[in-house]
Amino acid sequence: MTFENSILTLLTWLPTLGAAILLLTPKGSVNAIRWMSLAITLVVFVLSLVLWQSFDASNPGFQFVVNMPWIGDSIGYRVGVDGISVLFVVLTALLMPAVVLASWDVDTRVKEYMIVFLVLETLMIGVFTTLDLAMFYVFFEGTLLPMFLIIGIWGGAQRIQAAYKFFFYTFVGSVLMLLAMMAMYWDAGTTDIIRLLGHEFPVGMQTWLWLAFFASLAVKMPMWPFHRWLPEAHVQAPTAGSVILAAILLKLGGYGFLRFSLPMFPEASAQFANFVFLLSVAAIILTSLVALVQTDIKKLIAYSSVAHMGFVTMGIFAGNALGVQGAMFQMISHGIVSGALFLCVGVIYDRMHTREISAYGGLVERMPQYAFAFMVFTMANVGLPGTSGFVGEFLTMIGVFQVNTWVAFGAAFGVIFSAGYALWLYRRVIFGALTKDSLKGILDLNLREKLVLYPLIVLTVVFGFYPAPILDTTAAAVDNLVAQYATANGLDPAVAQADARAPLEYVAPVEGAAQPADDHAAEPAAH
Amino acid sequence: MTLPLFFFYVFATITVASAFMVISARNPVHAVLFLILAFVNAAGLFMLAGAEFLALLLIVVYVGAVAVLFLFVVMMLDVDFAEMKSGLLAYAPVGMVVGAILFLELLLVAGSFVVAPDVVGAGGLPIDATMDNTRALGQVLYTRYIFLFQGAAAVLLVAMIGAIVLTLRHRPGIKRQSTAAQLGRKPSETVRNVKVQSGQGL
Amino acid sequence: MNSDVTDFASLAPAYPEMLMAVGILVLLLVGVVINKERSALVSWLSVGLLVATGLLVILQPVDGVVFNGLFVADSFARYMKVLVIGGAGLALILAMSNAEENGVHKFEYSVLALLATLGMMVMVSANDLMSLYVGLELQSLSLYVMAAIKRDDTRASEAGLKYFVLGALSSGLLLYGASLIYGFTGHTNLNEIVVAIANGGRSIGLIFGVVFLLAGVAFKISAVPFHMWTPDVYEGAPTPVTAFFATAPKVAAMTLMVRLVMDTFAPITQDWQQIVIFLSIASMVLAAFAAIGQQSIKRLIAYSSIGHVGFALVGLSSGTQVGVEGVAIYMAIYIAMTVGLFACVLSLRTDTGYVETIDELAGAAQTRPFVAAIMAILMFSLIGLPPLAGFFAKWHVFLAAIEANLYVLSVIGVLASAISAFYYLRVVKVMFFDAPIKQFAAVPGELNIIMGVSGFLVVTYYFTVGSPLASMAHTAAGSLF
Amino acid sequence: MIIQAIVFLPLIGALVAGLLGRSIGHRPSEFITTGLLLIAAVLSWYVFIPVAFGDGLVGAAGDGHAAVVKVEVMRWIQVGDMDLRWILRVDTLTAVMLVVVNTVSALVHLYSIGYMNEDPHRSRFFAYLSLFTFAMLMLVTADNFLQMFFGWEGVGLASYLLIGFWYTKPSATAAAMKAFIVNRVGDFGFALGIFGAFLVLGHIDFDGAFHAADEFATTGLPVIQFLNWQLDAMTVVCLLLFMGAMGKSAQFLLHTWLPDAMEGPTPVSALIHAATMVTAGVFMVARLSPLFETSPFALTVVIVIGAITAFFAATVGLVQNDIKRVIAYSTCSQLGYMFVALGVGAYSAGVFHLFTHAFFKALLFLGAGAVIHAMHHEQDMRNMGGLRKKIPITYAMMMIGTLALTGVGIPGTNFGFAGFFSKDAIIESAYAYGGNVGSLAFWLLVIAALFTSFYSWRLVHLTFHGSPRDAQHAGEGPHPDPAHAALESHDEPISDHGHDDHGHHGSAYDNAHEAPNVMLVPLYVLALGAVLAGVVFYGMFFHDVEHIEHFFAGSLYIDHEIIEGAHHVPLWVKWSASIAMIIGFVAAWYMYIRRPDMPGRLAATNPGLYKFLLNKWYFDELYNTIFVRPALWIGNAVWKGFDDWLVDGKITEGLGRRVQNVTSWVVKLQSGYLYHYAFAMLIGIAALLTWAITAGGLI
Amino acid sequence: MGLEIGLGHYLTVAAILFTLGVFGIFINRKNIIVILMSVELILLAVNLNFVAFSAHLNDLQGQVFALMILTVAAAEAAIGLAILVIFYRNRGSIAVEDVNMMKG
Repeated sequence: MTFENSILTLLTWLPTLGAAILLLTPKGSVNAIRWMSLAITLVVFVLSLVLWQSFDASNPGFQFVVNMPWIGDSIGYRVGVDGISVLFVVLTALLMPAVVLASWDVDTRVKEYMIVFLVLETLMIGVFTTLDLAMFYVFFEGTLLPMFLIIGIWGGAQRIQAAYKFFFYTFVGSVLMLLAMMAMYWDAGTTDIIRLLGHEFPVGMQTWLWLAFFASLAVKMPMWPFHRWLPEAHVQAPTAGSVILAAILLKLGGYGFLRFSLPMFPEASAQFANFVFLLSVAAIILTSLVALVQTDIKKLIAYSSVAHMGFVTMGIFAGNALGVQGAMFQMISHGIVSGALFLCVGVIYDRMHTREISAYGGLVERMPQYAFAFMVFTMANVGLPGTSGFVGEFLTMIGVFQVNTWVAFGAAFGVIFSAGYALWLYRRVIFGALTKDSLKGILDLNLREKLVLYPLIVLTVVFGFYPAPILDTTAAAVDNLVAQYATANGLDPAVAQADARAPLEYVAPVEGAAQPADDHAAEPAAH
Repeated sequence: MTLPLFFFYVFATITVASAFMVISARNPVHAVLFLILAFVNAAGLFMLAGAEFLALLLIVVYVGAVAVLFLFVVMMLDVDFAEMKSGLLAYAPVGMVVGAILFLELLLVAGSFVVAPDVVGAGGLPIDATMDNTRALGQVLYTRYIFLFQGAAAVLLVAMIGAIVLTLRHRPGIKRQSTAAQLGRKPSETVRNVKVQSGQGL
Repeated sequence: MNSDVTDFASLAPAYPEMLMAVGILVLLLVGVVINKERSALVSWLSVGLLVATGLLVILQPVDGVVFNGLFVADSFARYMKVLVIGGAGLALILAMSNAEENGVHKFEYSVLALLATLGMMVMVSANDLMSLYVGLELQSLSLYVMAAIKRDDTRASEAGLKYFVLGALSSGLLLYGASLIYGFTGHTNLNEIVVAIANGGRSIGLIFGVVFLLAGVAFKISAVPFHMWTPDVYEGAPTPVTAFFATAPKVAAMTLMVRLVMDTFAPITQDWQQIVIFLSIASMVLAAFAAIGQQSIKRLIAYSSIGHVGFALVGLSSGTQVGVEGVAIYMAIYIAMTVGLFACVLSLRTDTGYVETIDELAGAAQTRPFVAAIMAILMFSLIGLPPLAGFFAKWHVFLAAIEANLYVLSVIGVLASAISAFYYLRVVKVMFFDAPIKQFAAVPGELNIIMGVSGFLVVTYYFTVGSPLASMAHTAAGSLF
Repeated sequence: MIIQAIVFLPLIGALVAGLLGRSIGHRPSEFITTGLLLIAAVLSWYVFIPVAFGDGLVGAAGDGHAAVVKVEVMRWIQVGDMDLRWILRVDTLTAVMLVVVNTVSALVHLYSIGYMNEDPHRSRFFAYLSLFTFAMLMLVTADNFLQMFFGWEGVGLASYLLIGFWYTKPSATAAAMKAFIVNRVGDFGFALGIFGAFLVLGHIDFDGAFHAADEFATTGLPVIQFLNWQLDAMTVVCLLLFMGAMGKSAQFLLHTWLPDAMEGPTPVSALIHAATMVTAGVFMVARLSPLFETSPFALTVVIVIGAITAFFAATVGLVQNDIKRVIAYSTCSQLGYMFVALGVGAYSAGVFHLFTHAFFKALLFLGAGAVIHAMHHEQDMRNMGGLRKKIPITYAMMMIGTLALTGVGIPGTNFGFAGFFSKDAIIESAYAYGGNVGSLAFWLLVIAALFTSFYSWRLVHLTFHGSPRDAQHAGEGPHPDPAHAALESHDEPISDHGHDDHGHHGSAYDNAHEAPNVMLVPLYVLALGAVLAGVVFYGMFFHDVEHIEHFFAGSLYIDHEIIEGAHHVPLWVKWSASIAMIIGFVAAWYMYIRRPDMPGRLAATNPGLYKFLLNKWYFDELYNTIFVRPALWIGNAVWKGFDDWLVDGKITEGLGRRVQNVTSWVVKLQSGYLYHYAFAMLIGIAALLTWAITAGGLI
Repeated sequence: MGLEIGLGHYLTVAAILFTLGVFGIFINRKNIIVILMSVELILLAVNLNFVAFSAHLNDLQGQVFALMILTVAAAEAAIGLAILVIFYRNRGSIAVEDVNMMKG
């Protein structure tokens, strides 16, 4: 048991161990349960930082690998992280203490609550650390179980329908992916992801595999139009559930695309790229517009999540370093920002027990610190430069612009609409006169809430100005991935690395005369 | 037409006809009686096929025991036949069609029976023409098929246990014969000598 | 093949059955002799007998065909016998708590269960159509009686009656098939039938025989459309009896199914494959839909078991060794889950009796958290949600189907499992999301243990039994190829 | 270190005032931010003076001279070939902007100490101001597109925060939102422009991009597939970039936010919406002049849009009643001038106007602020009048500003206010550009100059001359549309921020008082600039080509022809602007002093035109109809129609219902009757038999 | 046996009996006993098949099988009737339509 081969196992299973300890703790000692959960999640977080610190970013391959086959070459205990997955582990570990803190006031079935969350943490980390196809599915799908309970037991009034919807959407998609994984196993003779990455699937087969994976991942992302479960799940879930859902669980989809669709089915990915672009742009534009007319805070943020995930899918399937890096960054950033936004909603929900936008207004009067925090996250959500939200959006768009200008053009509308709904929300909730009697006695952030939100503010801003810790970590792995993808599709890998000038055509210098078609180009500019 | 064939047709016709009556008779007692008739004629068919032991067994066991058991139960249950609903079901035509399909397919089998010549006589247990049927069966039943024999015994045991456990009732308040008590009685306990005065009574 | 049955040592492969048979007779005597009020003794002795037989099965030194080809002992049979015996033993233990109330307090119950188990063992080891039939009937007749054993209960007797009538019909179908196969191959011995089919090729009669025979077996595993008895019988029979029905007999019948199609009918794989696929799809789909409409827990479990048979048949449909492994693993996991499930059901008693409908489970998570947790775990496992055992069961069978390129079947299967999630989740929902309405009585200790073990195995399957089970299944399946 | 200090001192101030403001109190926050800004301003001049009057930029290390000084702060985004760093780039253009930004900002800070004296959230206000300054400095010191975009959006944010500073006022928060979103529309283009530039030029830093653009001279212009058209790449890129500039600089079509932005406190208007932020677009085009020069078509668009804006905003300015809105439209109009200058190739003239405009427009706004301050937050000019006597210093300052704005000066000489030099330079350049576009631009600008003069004097007359027309003195003032007037300008900030109450309305005039010194000092300084900026810097920006080239040292594209041409236009052209100015002045004098009843009558006789102008050509309504409402409608339709009805109701729940249907059907099959069960088995076996023999090919 | 009685004859008779038995089960609404008798008809058909095949194949196994079937069928009948009896005791009826407490 060296550090190398035990750190990931430890990270993955420590929360479950914690859950087991909690299981033995008397139900009544609520405070002990809370503190223990916090301690466990903090330890995991520290461990994740250690992992990140000792991660060699220049190595594009997997690190901290453990490989133990289980039955034949299927379903083995294989773990390892590369640049693409390591940050998700850190993100998960980062948000869990925040979630535990945010749940401090939960007083129904606290023990079960914490156990479920800790188990969920294991599953989430497991998804990112496992290097076995089948185990990936196990963790991926396993997250359904605790999340179903979280929504169903601790959720709002319509929780049951929401929980069901959440469950079925994701489950139906995933089972098809399961079949695809089996087909991959038979084709490659192993479920070892490392070996699968080196395996070339027949092109005809790739199409089907890709579609099956898409069925699952698109729902998980969620991509438009498979997103319908998300707003409801978010609205009904307790704060902590929403946070985890938005921050981590949605990323499973993106991670899946990066881990499987792109590298393992490159031809199919290229084939379907336009399809994904179409859905991504539809997500960005349409769900942004839908967000614009929401009356429920959580629903609005949920819809905005869908829109932001559109950037992720778009970036991933741009297939170049900019796009993929952008997508990676966008996912991490969205994890922090949307998580924080849901935490913010939780803060006022805890006080007022309503999520209706119209029930609020003028909060800045009584809650200036809250208003500040909310402003930072709103701006990050809008994608303001200097916040982490910007970097991802920018990179994905610039990446996709090189592949397809239509898509970038459509996606750029997101820049406008996101400002629309986010500021509208902010205006209605935070600004205005504090006239509602119910709000008169509302209190500003308490110490616990500050402890949760302030670090996230710092991260949001720091990663906006200095995204290098994230980008550097992912760079080698992404470059490798992109080069593979390009090679498989018969492109020059160098092009994919970013310098996309190669495909440009040149005309001989023509004096002055503008081409007639320019009028059309001017049209969008005129609006 | 040879005699066996004639008998075949007679037995077959009566079997089929009585089988039809079994399922169509309105009175269950009649049904049982027709069942007996069918069994007896089937035994004739068995006989024609050379399975003498089975033919007799059919009559002895089935007609003698099983059918009578049926009859017994029918009588015992004392069902009010007047209340029995009659008539075919609403979906009888569909049933007929399905039944007809099934029947036709079975006929197809009967018609298409072509056995490769090497199968005939190549079975696991060729019939020894020199030995009579009962003897032949008896020889294999306790040796070669001892396992089946024991298994069948177990089945019968189950039937026994089952019938008892399901139907045996110890009704309270019913007077039963107690042999031990009867045998253990002494005259002193039961017999009292009384001198009866004539013309007075007790 | 005329081995000398008087040579006791040569019968070594059949020792477990012999032990069982003798033990049953002894127990019958014990039961008759001792006071009937103390049937618990017989029950425990029965469990002991099962354990002993099970050990003998595991330790059985010799494989081989005995009784002139009527009986075969191979590793597949051994694996399945262990499952049968385990299921039967656990079902017997389940029957002990509140036996009186359930109507299973008579000592004959244990004896019948043992006889049924003996029948199943004969089925599992059957190597001849005749021994197959005898074993099947031994099992079936015992089960008919067991279904109706609570003889004063209207529903139990109705269950028994339905089971009996339909069972008799299915026996007729099976026999008709057996007669056709006999007629068209000239043999009743399975090994010789293979040879005859391989030499003689297909014919209508043979195929019809196969269809009838498989239909008869399909009835026993309650595959659609031969499943109709299942919900009614499961509901009507006393719960411990249902537990018994849902476990051991299914394994035995499934074994029969596997042995017949994989071994005996291997030369005509294409023909039976169609049938098995049909049965599989019909079972999965119909069960998924029908179960949604259920109120009674036992009916729900009935449909669930129908569905699971469908899933197991997915593995069988592939016609490969991997498929057989999948079936073997599936049945093992199915037994573990089902026994646990019945333990849960049996431990939820209110002052008015056993919980019958799903709605009565409301809020069980708060009043009986342990039972509810186990039940929820089992429900999730039955859905096939990772990381629980049920997922791995499905993994193995679908893996086989995919290998055999049965994509349509697989897709239908996984979609059916998604639909089936609907009703499993409802149980979880009622227990966890709804407010409690009833108080539950204390749970008997042995049920707690069974639930705990079942839950533990289901949760930790991947780490504990998964790998050894898979290798055992591998060995078992290997003996058929 | 100087450059870092210039850029980051405001940030420090912002952080201190913003994060610690509550604990250290308002007064220290004000002093710290203002003090830091003053230091930054001084340092800016320290950097600028050698550029303007010496040999050029003092190198980063303080030794030697350089055209460009770059200071790397840290890495930013590095992906693949893209290497973005935070680099502060200072060249002449930047130095000019540094001076403008920091000077005005420092003065506005100072002024705000007085103006915001009684606001309970002052430290927040100062934090925002400093934050804005920081963002603006980042914008002007940008070394790459993205850093510029950062500053671009940063000023947008600060603008949003400042406009919405009085958050309890619904109109303010609405205006803030509007400003941000309309700017975002521009940013939509800007962002795409950046993407395009990166694609076409392969570099995202300016030097690399310019270098690549230079290479087109030899390689030929690239063509890209944008949307479905095969287009000249540089035109596409420049037009997209210009769209960003249009948004930020409130050019025609994207101008709607600027007048509304006047809901913010007046110092904000002075700083952001007059002197600095709105000129970011101009700065951007100037900065990217090497790129724009590759696309004549894009430049033509710049000219046309600029000219239209100049004209359009001037027309609207004619009839506005809110003192700040008049100035706002004036700003809009002046920005149009600058763009015309850029478009015709006289970049230096555009920057020159930017430079001078900053002084006099800030002066005007601050003056207006002083008026508003004096009138207890009354902004409607119809309620003013005769203030000359009450607040003479303010009056004087406003006069200077007006003179500078209208461009008073003697053509052909070096006598004139700041605006005179820069505006004339632009008008002459436009004429020199020639062609249809040039003529159009020239005439529109001249007319706009006339209007400028008119509305500027109208403002002065209405505010300072004549007799008081506030509520107590009302009756004689023209109230062509009282209902509208009430709507327009009585959305007062609610009382807690200022010292006025509704009760004060009646005596606003009587209570009018001169602003405190802390507010007046900035006015003096700006007035100095408004008077002298033209005279002093004319040489560097426009006088002769060599001087210009030396001054800008390559930081701008310099079109020799156009500058030469501008200096050699016919005399009538040189006089045209001044004549227009005079006509405007006379008209204003006649209508507001001589015949004060005339505007009302004019409005009454031409109600259509009046309403058209008063309602700003109905742009808000138009946009509301064609953008906002459809967007909301689509949002609702997609939500209710697609998500809720189709996906949820029909598909998801529809599937659920289908499942229930199937279930009830299946459950009915399980009828409980033995014969049904047997029947099912029978059907099953019959089906299987049939299937087996047909599929098996046996019959 | 005489060759003139072909196997087909027997199989046909068996098929008719089988069909009648099957038909008797599901067409009958009156009486469960009749159903039990139908089962006996089916078994009779099977036995007929076995005997016929046995004769045709000149193989005794068929007869052994038939023997087993006879034995087991007797046991089955006994159990069936026992169940019927307790059902009658509980319900007071053996009408097929009354066997309908559980459904769905």
